[in-house]
Amino acid sequence: MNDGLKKFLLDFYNWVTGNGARTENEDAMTELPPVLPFTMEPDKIQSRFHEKTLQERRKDWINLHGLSVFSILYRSFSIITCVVIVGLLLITVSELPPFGDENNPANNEVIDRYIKLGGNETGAQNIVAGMILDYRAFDTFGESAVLFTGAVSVLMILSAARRKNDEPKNKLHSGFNDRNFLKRAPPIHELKDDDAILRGVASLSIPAIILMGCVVIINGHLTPGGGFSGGAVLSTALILCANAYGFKKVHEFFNERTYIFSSSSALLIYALSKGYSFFTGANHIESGIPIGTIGNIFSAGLILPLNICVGIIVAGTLYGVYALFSEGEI
Amino acid sequence: MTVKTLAYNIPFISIFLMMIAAIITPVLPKRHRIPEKLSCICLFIVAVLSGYLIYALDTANGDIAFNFPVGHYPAPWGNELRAGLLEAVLAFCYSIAMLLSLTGNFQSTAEDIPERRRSFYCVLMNLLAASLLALTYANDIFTSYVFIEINTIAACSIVAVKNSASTIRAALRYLIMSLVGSGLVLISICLLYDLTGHLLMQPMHTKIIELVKNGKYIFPLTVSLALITAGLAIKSALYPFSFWLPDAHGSSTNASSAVLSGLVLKGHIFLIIKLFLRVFGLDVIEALRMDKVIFILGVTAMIMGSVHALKQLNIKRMIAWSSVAQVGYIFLGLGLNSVEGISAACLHIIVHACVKPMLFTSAGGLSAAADHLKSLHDLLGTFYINKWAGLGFVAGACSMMGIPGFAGFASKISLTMASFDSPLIIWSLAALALSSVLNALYYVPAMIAILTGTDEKIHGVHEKIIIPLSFKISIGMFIALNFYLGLRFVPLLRLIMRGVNIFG
Amino acid sequence: MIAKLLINHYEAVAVILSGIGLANLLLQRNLIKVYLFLAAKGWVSERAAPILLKDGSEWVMDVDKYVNPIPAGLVLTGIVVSVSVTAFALALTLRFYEKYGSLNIDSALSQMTKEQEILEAEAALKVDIGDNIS
Amino acid sequence: MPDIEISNAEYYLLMFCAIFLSVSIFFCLFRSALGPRFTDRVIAANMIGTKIIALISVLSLVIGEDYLVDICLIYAVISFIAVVVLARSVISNKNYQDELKEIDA
Repeated sequence: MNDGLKKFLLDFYNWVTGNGARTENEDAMTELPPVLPFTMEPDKIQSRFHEKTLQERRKDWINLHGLSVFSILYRSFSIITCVVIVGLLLITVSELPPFGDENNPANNEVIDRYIKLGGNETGAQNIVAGMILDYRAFDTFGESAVLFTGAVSVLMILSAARRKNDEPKNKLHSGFNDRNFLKRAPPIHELKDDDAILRGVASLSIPAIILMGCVVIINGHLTPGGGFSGGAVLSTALILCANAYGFKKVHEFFNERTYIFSSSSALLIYALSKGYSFFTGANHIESGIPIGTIGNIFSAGLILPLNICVGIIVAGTLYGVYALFSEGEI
Repeated sequence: MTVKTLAYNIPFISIFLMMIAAIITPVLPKRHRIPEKLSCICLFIVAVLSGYLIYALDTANGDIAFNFPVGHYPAPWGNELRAGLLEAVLAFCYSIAMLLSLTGNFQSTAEDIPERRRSFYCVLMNLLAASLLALTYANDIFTSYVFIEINTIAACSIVAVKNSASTIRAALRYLIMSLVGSGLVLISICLLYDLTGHLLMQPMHTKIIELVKNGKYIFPLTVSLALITAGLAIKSALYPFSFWLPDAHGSSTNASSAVLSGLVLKGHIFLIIKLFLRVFGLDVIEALRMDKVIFILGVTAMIMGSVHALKQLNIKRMIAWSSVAQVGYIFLGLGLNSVEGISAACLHIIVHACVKPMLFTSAGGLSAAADHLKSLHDLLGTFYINKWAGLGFVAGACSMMGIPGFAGFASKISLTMASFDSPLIIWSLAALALSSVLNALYYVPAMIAILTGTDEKIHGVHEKIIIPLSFKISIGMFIALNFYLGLRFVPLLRLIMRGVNIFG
Repeated sequence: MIAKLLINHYEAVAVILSGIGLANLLLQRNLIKVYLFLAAKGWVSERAAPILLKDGSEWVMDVDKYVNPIPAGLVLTGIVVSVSVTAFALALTLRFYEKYGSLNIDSALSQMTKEQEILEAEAALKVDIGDNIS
Repeated sequence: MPDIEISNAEYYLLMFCAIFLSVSIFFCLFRSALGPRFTDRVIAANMIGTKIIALISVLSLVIGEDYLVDICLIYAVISFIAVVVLARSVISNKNYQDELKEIDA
């Protein structure tokens, strides 16, 4: 059935049930619209004048009070659940091993090795970096994949949505779902006023921020920080740039294509290099990746390049999410 | 090393292959449906590899399972994967079912999802497959958590991909419920780490046994077990927590419904099994009385899921509620707390993972034949329009009812056999019987509805719809799998039992 | 018990905060507020494992000098996970708002029932017309 | 980092500063929650950021760890950008409302 016919039928139905567009001189209309034989069967009309059956009363009652009763029940139920869970957890916490005690079960041989041999085995001065990117690197790989999944989902849900021709055409009901209630504010880059103070501050601070981000990323294996934190700092530089100069400016060097390409290739490099390391490790093959001396920039084997890859992914993703939310596209 | 080198590396390779496929999909060209083909090829490779792994483990001397250290460091320090017969069988089944549900819904995916989104959709499907495989093989509780999160986000977004109001709402509800679930899982993982000082499963197990023997920290252990089970139960739609499921599975596109209902729920259930067998051990579970709770919830789910399904007129929602009932069967098997019970539960996981995607795929085919209407009233006589879909639906319905010769019979009979050794025999037999009757009560009318048609439908006075070859192949494979599982389930059950015995 | 709670006061506070987060998740009808508390919860529940990281710059490899690094790694993972989940949830909410014109699930629920009625009515109309024409 | 020895008196002074800052952060929080105008909220949020930076610096002196100063820098950047973004979005919304009014009028 084509769209025109569907619309006609819908209008027709609305007109019949009285929900359609009103005519201007409605009060003057005395004649009732004819009751069409196929929309209201005669016995159904008669049944309206009968006393309501129990089922009908139940339905009416639910229509009237259902939502409020449901919400009261739901509220009380969830309060009870939360109180019970918190109580249980409080009792649990009081029975846990005491905080900060040296004899806790958590202080065992695992931590011993991480701390005693971590420096020599991974070459990283920062034990946490050594742990997350070498000992337990598979978790961290999964974590980057979570970020990637989130970015892809947000991109899928938001970016393609504004295009009209994306809606499926052959669906019967798609016309109903397209109600666009939201009146969006215009995108920020369309602002007319041009903010001199902000631009001045931005032109001074963006290089500093980028430098800071790079330092945090590159020193990830030496000092606290690393790919995730440094990437977040880099993304703030991008966001500031977008706010001061408009999204169009950022678009010139960073758009959806570059974003997808850079994060995919960074993640691919990450996956391949880590995959090589996993593979050689599990099969007891010498991997041949030098560890270097602790404390140098070029040390700790794969941790430095992995941190750089993670930094690229995080910077792109966080900026991308911001741009998607404020602009609808990267 | 008793296994050959290739087999030894298979768990890692299969997870990694799906990951890399997901990573490179966004940069691939979108035309000619290259992303989807890539997914299918990768899934096929994973299936072949898993088949080889089953063969290698089956023919190796003795019952073996091996640990695969991910990285250079051995067990308590680095991450680990662990593969045995059970994991290999499940991985094989997941990849086959996912491959078939992707190929079977090739056309409906193209109709529902615009081209721009389809490449992202494939990324999410690949990530979903990778996370399922990782949940199957992971031997580390925190790795499992990370992959649960990947699974959650990917699952919610493949619900929302259709971009209609109802799917968005369903995805939101699904997201909120599964976030509650993963919050509980996370709290419980923190507690467990605090109590044992390990994140890997086997060292954790020894520590827990020690704690229980000494009578220390019993209450925190119980609470963390309860929380992690509750969290995973929410995610796997055990009955009282399953109200998000019909919306999410009923309104999304067919491929998503098939994968979500058939596989994603199973990933979390398998994690519960792993937790029970490997982390806590059956004795501890029995001592903490968790098995009874699981049993009662399972029985409730079996009955209430069917009762809800009886009320549905929308065919996809009906099948979705039937999933709730089938999840109940799995938890019933778990609640028997014996090797036989858990083997039967695993068999049911496999059976359901093969049958439910078939039901969703054929329901999609049938509703496409009825001009995309989904109410049973509109599906009258659609069997004669799309015979392949009709056959698939009939086979799936027969299987769900447990008619001998079909796949569902296999798991039902093995659940029955398993419950003979249990003290709960009367309850479990009664529940099985009642649930089978209820299943029949809603699947038979649906079958009758699609088989009774008006004359013009039977004699072909309707517009011909072209059934794509991929749909035929997929349904044919599904039906063949169905019969294979129904007729030759004994060797499979034996294989699973061997797997469960060496699982801990 | 109170004394024990005081010893573990970090965990106790974390648990109470996560309880508040959970309550808000279940109670709030306004989706945005739900997510705010959710993000807090994800972060706080990680804190249930004690951390106070000290990465000394000397090469002393002595257990006493450092605090357990594993929880730090877990927190990092937890933060990244909660960031991506929150972003995804917000994206869904945005679409939800575009479809329903409200952030409130309740009013969206009534909206939904109306919509369903329209759909059903339309379907019935279609069937009726089809019967009549044939 | 060369360990800075702090005397007892300095320690108490720093702790007093920390407590004072925390209390005043609470007041700012109230203002940012109650604030009738948007500018009140933004300024309060900005002040919270500034005070937290001061708090972290005090903490870094008390604990004797220099990496906390790096965190200060990053925090400063983030709070600055947060305020800029908030202000921008409000301005664009206001312009939009004005346009709507013009169209209506």
